[in-house]
Amino acid sequence: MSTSTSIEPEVDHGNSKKTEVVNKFREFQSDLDGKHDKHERLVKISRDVTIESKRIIFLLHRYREGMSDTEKNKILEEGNQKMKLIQENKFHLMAIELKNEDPNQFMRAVSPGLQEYLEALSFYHYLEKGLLISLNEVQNQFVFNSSEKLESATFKVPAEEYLLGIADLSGELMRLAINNITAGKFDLSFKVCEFLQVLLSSFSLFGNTIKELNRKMTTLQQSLRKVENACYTLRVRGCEIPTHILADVIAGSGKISEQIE
Amino acid sequence: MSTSTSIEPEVDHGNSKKTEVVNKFREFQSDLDGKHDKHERLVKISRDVTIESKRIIFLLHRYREGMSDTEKNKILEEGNQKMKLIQENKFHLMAIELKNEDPNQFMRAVSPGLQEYLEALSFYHYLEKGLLISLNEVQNQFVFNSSEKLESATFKVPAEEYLLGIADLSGELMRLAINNITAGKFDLSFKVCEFLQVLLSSFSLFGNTIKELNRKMTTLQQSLRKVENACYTLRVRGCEIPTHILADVIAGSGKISEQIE
Amino acid sequence: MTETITETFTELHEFLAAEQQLREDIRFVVKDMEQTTREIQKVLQAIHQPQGLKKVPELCESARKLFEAVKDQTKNLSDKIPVNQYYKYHDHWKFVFQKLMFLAALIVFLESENLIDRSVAAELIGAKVNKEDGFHVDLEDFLMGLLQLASELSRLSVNAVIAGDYNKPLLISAFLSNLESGFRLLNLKNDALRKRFDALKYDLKKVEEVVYDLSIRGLKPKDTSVLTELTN
Amino acid sequence: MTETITETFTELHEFLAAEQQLREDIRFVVKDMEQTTREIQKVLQAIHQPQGLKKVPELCESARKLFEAVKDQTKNLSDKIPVNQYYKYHDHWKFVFQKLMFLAALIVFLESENLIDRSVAAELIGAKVNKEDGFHVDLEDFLMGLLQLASELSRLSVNAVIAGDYNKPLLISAFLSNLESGFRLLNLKNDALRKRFDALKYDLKKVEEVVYDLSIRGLKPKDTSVLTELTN
Amino acid sequence: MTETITETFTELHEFLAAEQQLREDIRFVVKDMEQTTREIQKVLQAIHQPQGLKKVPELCESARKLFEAVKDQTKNLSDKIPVNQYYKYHDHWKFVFQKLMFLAALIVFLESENLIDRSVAAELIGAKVNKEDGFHVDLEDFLMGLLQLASELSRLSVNAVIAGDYNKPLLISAFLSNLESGFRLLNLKNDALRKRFDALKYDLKKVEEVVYDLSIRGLKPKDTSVLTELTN
Amino acid sequence: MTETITETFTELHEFLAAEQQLREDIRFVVKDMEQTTREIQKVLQAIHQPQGLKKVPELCESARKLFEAVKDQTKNLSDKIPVNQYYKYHDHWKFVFQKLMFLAALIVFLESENLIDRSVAAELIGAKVNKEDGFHVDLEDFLMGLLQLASELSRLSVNAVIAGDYNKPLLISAFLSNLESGFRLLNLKNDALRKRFDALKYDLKKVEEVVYDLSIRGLKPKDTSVLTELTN
Amino acid sequence: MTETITETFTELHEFLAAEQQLREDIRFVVKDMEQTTREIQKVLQAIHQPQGLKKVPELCESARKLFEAVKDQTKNLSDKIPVNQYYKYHDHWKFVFQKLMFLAALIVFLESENLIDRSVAAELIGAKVNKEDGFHVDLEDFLMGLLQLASELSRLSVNAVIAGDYNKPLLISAFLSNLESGFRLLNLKNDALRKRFDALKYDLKKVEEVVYDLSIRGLKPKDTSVLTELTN
Amino acid sequence: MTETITETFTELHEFLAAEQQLREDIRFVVKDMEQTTREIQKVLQAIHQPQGLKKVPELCESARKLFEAVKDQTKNLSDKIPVNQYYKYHDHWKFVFQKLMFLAALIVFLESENLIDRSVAAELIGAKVNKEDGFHVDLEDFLMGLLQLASELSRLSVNAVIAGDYNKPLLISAFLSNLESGFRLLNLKNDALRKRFDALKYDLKKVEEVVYDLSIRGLKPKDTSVLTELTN
Ligand SMILES: [Mn+2]
Ligand SMILES: [Mn+2]
Repeated sequence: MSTSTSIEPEVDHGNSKKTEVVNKFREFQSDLDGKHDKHERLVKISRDVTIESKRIIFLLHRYREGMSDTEKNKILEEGNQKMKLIQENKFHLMAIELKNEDPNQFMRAVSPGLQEYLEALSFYHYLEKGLLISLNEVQNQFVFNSSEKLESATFKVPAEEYLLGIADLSGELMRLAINNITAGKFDLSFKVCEFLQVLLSSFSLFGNTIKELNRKMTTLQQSLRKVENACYTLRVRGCEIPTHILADVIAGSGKISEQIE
Repeated sequence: MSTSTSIEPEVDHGNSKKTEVVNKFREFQSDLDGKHDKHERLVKISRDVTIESKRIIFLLHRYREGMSDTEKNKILEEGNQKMKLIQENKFHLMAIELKNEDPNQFMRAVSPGLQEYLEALSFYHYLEKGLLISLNEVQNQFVFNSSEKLESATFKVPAEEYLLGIADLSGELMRLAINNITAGKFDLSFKVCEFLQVLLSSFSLFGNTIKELNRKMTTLQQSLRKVENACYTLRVRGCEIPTHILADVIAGSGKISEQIE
Repeated sequence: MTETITETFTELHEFLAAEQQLREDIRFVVKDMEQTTREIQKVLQAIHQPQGLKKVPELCESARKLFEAVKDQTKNLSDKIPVNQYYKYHDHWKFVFQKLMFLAALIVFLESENLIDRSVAAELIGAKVNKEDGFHVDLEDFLMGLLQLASELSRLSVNAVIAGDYNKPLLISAFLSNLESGFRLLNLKNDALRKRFDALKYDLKKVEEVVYDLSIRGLKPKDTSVLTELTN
Repeated sequence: MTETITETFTELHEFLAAEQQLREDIRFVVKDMEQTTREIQKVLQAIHQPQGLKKVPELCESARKLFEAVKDQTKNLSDKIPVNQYYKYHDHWKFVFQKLMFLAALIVFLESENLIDRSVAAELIGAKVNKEDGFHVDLEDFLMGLLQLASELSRLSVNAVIAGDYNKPLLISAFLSNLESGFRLLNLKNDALRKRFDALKYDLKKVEEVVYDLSIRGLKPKDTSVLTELTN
Repeated sequence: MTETITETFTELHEFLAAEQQLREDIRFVVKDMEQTTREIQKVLQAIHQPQGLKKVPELCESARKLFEAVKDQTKNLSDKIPVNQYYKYHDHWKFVFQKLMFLAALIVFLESENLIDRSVAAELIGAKVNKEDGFHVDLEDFLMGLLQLASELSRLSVNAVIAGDYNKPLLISAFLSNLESGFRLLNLKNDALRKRFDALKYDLKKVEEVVYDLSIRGLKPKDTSVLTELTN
Repeated sequence: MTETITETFTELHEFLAAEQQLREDIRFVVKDMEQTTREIQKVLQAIHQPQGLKKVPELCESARKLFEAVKDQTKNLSDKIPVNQYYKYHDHWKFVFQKLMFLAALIVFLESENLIDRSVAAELIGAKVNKEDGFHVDLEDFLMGLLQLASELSRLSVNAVIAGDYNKPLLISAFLSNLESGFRLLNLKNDALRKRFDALKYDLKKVEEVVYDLSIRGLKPKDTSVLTELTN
Repeated sequence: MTETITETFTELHEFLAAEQQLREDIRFVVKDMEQTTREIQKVLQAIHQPQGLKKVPELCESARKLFEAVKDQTKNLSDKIPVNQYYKYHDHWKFVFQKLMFLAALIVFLESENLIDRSVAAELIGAKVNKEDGFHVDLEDFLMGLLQLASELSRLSVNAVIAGDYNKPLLISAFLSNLESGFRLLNLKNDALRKRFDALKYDLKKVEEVVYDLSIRGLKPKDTSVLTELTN
Repeated sequence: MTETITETFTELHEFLAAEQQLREDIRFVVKDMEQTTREIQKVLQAIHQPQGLKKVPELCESARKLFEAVKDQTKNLSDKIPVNQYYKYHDHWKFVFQKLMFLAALIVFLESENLIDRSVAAELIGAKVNKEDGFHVDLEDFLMGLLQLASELSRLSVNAVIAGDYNKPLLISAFLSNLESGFRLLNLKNDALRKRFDALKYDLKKVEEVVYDLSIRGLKPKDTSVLTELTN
């Protein structure tokens, strides 16, 4: 949006009060516009990051318990490639935009994409190692060396953003568990269940330090409840027959007669 | 409302867990009921006080600028009588109910009536002396000596309640000003206007100390604006003709011809 | 005129400023208390984890140690409150006290499967039962704690099954059923309590469904004589 | 697994706790600032009173003295804020800064009938205009202060008439009309500003009605040449 | 079992369907009534125009003719409402009745400068005053109509002066002053009424200002004996 | 003029005051009714306990005794309501009537597995079915009671299985299925009813899942002839 | 001047009145459509009853007959909508069209176990697929219908087991799994659709549990070749 | 089966994506339009300034030039909207069209003191009056523009008096009175319009008060023959 349209005829009129006021405001205008333009550019980058990150998450959801290592690595590799592209093409730019700025001033623009990316990154990390990625490990990804076109820059990931991204991870893990159950894969959901339980109780140490976190905690709790309920169902159902037979059942042999009950 | 209806048969059953639990709750019940009953009694007294205080305010609104002293005193005397009755018949009882209690526990019951009374009392005081009644002057009214039926007691008026009552006063003063203008009496409104201006700027020293006060401040502001606008109108109109002629006009001589404009 | 008003208000202003300062101080202590409470909660959250129910004694012990810290905080707090002004500032510690009552009741349930005594709960945080005796726990806050316990136990019945403990849900079901009977005796005027009591009904229903799932699969422990006794 | 997570979170917890402490400290200084601001406001409120406009010089002087205290408070505040974190904590002093900008602009208008310079306003509270130069005043907060000024002057135009000053409303009308033209130049993205700008339109309308009342009664000062100049 | 339940519900279905049909029918009649009401209002609006007050008799006559149509519509409506169910459907005609009460009261004021009798108003639209006697006008709706009249008359006092009629404002002022005293007697619990009553005070103030304007210019008719009588 | 207006308003004042007193009186009686209703509910809650279904006859008897008290209260209430004004004050007793309808329907279902007759339900609380015959139960309140019954029976189907009664869920499933077909016939315009009807679908689904659990485990009683009959 | 303005507005009045009449007419037709839709739904509800699945052909036939009536209603409706104004009035028939899409898809699934074609669905109610070809079904309404189908089939899988049909759940499971994959392809911006899509996942999970129950009991039909094909 | 379903959904996906792109494009054009609209408004605001009414011809000319730019933007917009889908995306340009209608009507009033023709207004922005003829202006948006005009003229009547033009208020009064009569003819169902119409009543009242002020002071131009004609 161009904002330079309002060139005023009043300037010429001489030194009346009105001209004085208008001149002051003309100055304000350029200040405001500069800020807004940077904000808009960051919003655009952030939006792109969001879309790409969502795609990565979507991709990672293809994982199923019991896949061959080759299959699993293929998925992880694909995710990794995409994350690298985001780093190079988006976050590097973002870091340059924020050089010499108070990054907090633009956090509202940056935040949505950043959090979504952290969600994707931690999801990837969980699938790869079954662990929670640490803030340090995250931070390592945000140091950019100079390249042909771009100068070097560093973007410091705020702890709050890291926590908010991790809070969103719970939703994806819940979905992962449910999808695997739906596909007849049960063990993963028990692991996810415990992971989320530990995560929730770790989060519970923070009080109302971060406003946004409160809302997300409710979501985390709900996600955990869903996984707990799913695990419960599996356990209750699973208990109807001895586990070694259950394994057969799940393996698809399906040769159990009614008398077992 | 009697709450003693639920006499339980389970008591006899012996020492099962259920009986234990029920017995504990029976104890709770009597605690809760005791508190609720006192609360209800106080609500009733408070409601009576509210009604009576509203009547006093209504009565005091009969005052018109320029009344003879006899007329004015008649109104004030009638208000004073009614306030005495409230003191003797209501607040004394209230003070006894709250002896040995934390009065704050029942403030929600007491508050509406108390504030309305303080509003009436301060309105009366303004009409009598043109001044704001102080908390000390108020407090003096709430020390009760023992009477035939009632023991002595003191009720300490909390500063917050005093302020909230005073805040309501502004609404009545606004009405007083408007009513007088409507009746062709103009001077009072200028006095009220200044009184409210000082009152508002005095209140402005408190920040958000008292939650309820915020809402009332908005009302006070609005009342003041109404009085200011009324005074403005009087002034603008009054300026159309020289004041000595205006005096004639208002005195009813009405012999001004059109050429004055 | 201006002067009288200004005088009156200056005096009041000092008074209120002092009060404001007191509120700040209270908030400060309560914040500490909230932090300890969160830590206790974190400890006890572990009962929901796969190995949690087996570690109940250790968990309760850790929690009880943290309650010692709470006692000091309660002392701090009560020192600040002027006589007869408990209810003026009650809102500040109301919610943390409810949470503490809940946690105390949870410990007692986990240790003994009994409903906690009001006096035991008060003692655990270093407060009194009756206001006459000093800084006390408001009865409605204690009751709110019990209702929070119901939700926690409802969730526990699910996680107990996951952990393979089929007995716990039956105990919980009986416990909640008794609790519900107890609450029904009360003529609740407090809106928050009444709403929370509605939630208790759902908590109970949830546990009943767990017991149902177990019984329809023959997983319900045979010897239910204990339970019949529990609910009669 | 549990351990890694717990470790990570303990570290973060400490980090956030420190931040939380900083916020507490900021709140503390800001509270002081708010109190001084309320006092300045109380002083300047007097312009609306019957004798107020005659005491403008004294009132402005008293107000300016109080601004000295604000300078110290700004210093205190700026000492606490780490480099490049102004906007992380901006919300804490945003509103009090807006109010101070308004009061500064009011003083300048009362003294000289001019629009305050951004640099003059910043200096009055001991801050900078540009973030590069140190602890500064956000431009949008300065603008918000100007919009608050519009409401105050609109009310003043009424009270000036009550006090018999028929010139003030004309000056205010011209001033607000210029201010409105100024604001129309801006492409406001900030929602709060945009809303407040709508209020400016009403403030202006109100003053126009006051001028109308004066002119229809022949009370408008004859020599309006000054004014014509003012608005052109 | 199925059959009995089905039977029961078939019966209930018919019952509910009839009720819904009734609501449709009511809405239909009320719509007609609203149309006529708008037409009456349009006719009476003319009193505000320069030549309006001179045509009062004709305007009132036209309006009264339209009220004849309202009577039929009320008849239609009341025929539809079963005994005992006035208040079940009251919301449908509440607002149009209020407007009609206002218009009836306006006609009576224009013709005779008196407050309309409740019975006269009811009769004009073909309804009763008391529920016992048949389809009636709810008291609060009648009162709301009177409050709407106050606003209309306040506007009329302004337009009367424009049209050169300096007597009307005095009549209106006395009338509204009496009306206000009347309303003061009522202990209004109904929120809508109470709010509208506040507006009455401002309507009255406006008229008083008009009278004041007339009197300072010596435009107030000399012979005020009529008025003195009116307000005593 | 003044006098007539004052007279008119004095009369109106008395009228309005009487109405407000009436509302107070109604509120008082309804409060009693609510207390009795809570007691009936407490008695019938026992059906969910392990031994509850075996004690149905005693429980129903106790509940029926309490309904005698309700009859007196209904009498009290109806004595207060003027002819033609049932719906003016309906909101006051609406919710307690709905709850009573539910409890009456629950008793009849427990005793006979049948849907309660509207006339039987009305009689139990001492009211009429049709407005024409006197103080009646509004049809929509009766329907709301039935929908509350559905939720209660859904919960009962779970507890019946726990108590080892595998027949009850089938009966309940058939009953709710019929109830749902019945409600489908109605074209519900009432928002509250429509929402509650959505809940019925979930209640039914829950019971179907219980029956499913029984049938997949061969626990469904073989002789389903009764049921086939029930649902055809 | 008056005359021209009046003329202009008289014209506008007619225009708006016609539009309102049109809305009334639309509402009228849509009401009919809703009634027929309820009847179709009632017919198809029978599939959940013990003997229901055996009567699928008859039920579908009855339902299809009722769809003939819908066609007429759609014709009626589309005749009323002026060219270019489908979306001006879309809200009126949106919900009933969604329900009809659901019912059409249910019939096709019951008859052929296939996902209905958008064109077939549109044809069943006498509408077009594309806006270009005439009165059409909005794509989002079609999708909403499919999501409603998922819930219905989830419930059907439970009742099929009760009725002894162990094949149906497998078919439903494969069908819903494919449907879910399909929806995943869409980037849903519409809030209502997205919410409903979340529900689909749970519907699918429920069906999977039924299939799981069957398989552990060896009740899953041996010849799963059909299914393998279905999901590939 | 899977493949067909996937195919179907891939197609649907593209369809939905295209729709979202279209919305983005529309938003983009509308943003431009809003910018031009703000500029027109800025130009016309000058009429309220002391010398404003004398510069009407120049101001209108400048404004009309900017309308040329609007025409291009309308063209851009209309090119994007597929046949039949005006109302699917109407919300995007609704508000800016209302504002443009207001500005067009203001120009026409200033130039000729007449109500703008709907066709003239549509033409000014390069749109059609009737849907049948292409991209049009919705009637309700045109009406909303007229109501915004009323507020602007009400303010103008005040500023005209300040500028010494005593004729303008009379013209405006007659114009608004006619406008009000016109609107009374309409049976407004649209909530936003109805609310805004209430504001018109206040705008008119305000202007009447200005005329009142003029007439009571003998400032009303003697030769009112023009006006009598205008309002008859
Ligand atoms: Mn996510
Ligand atoms: Mn009051």
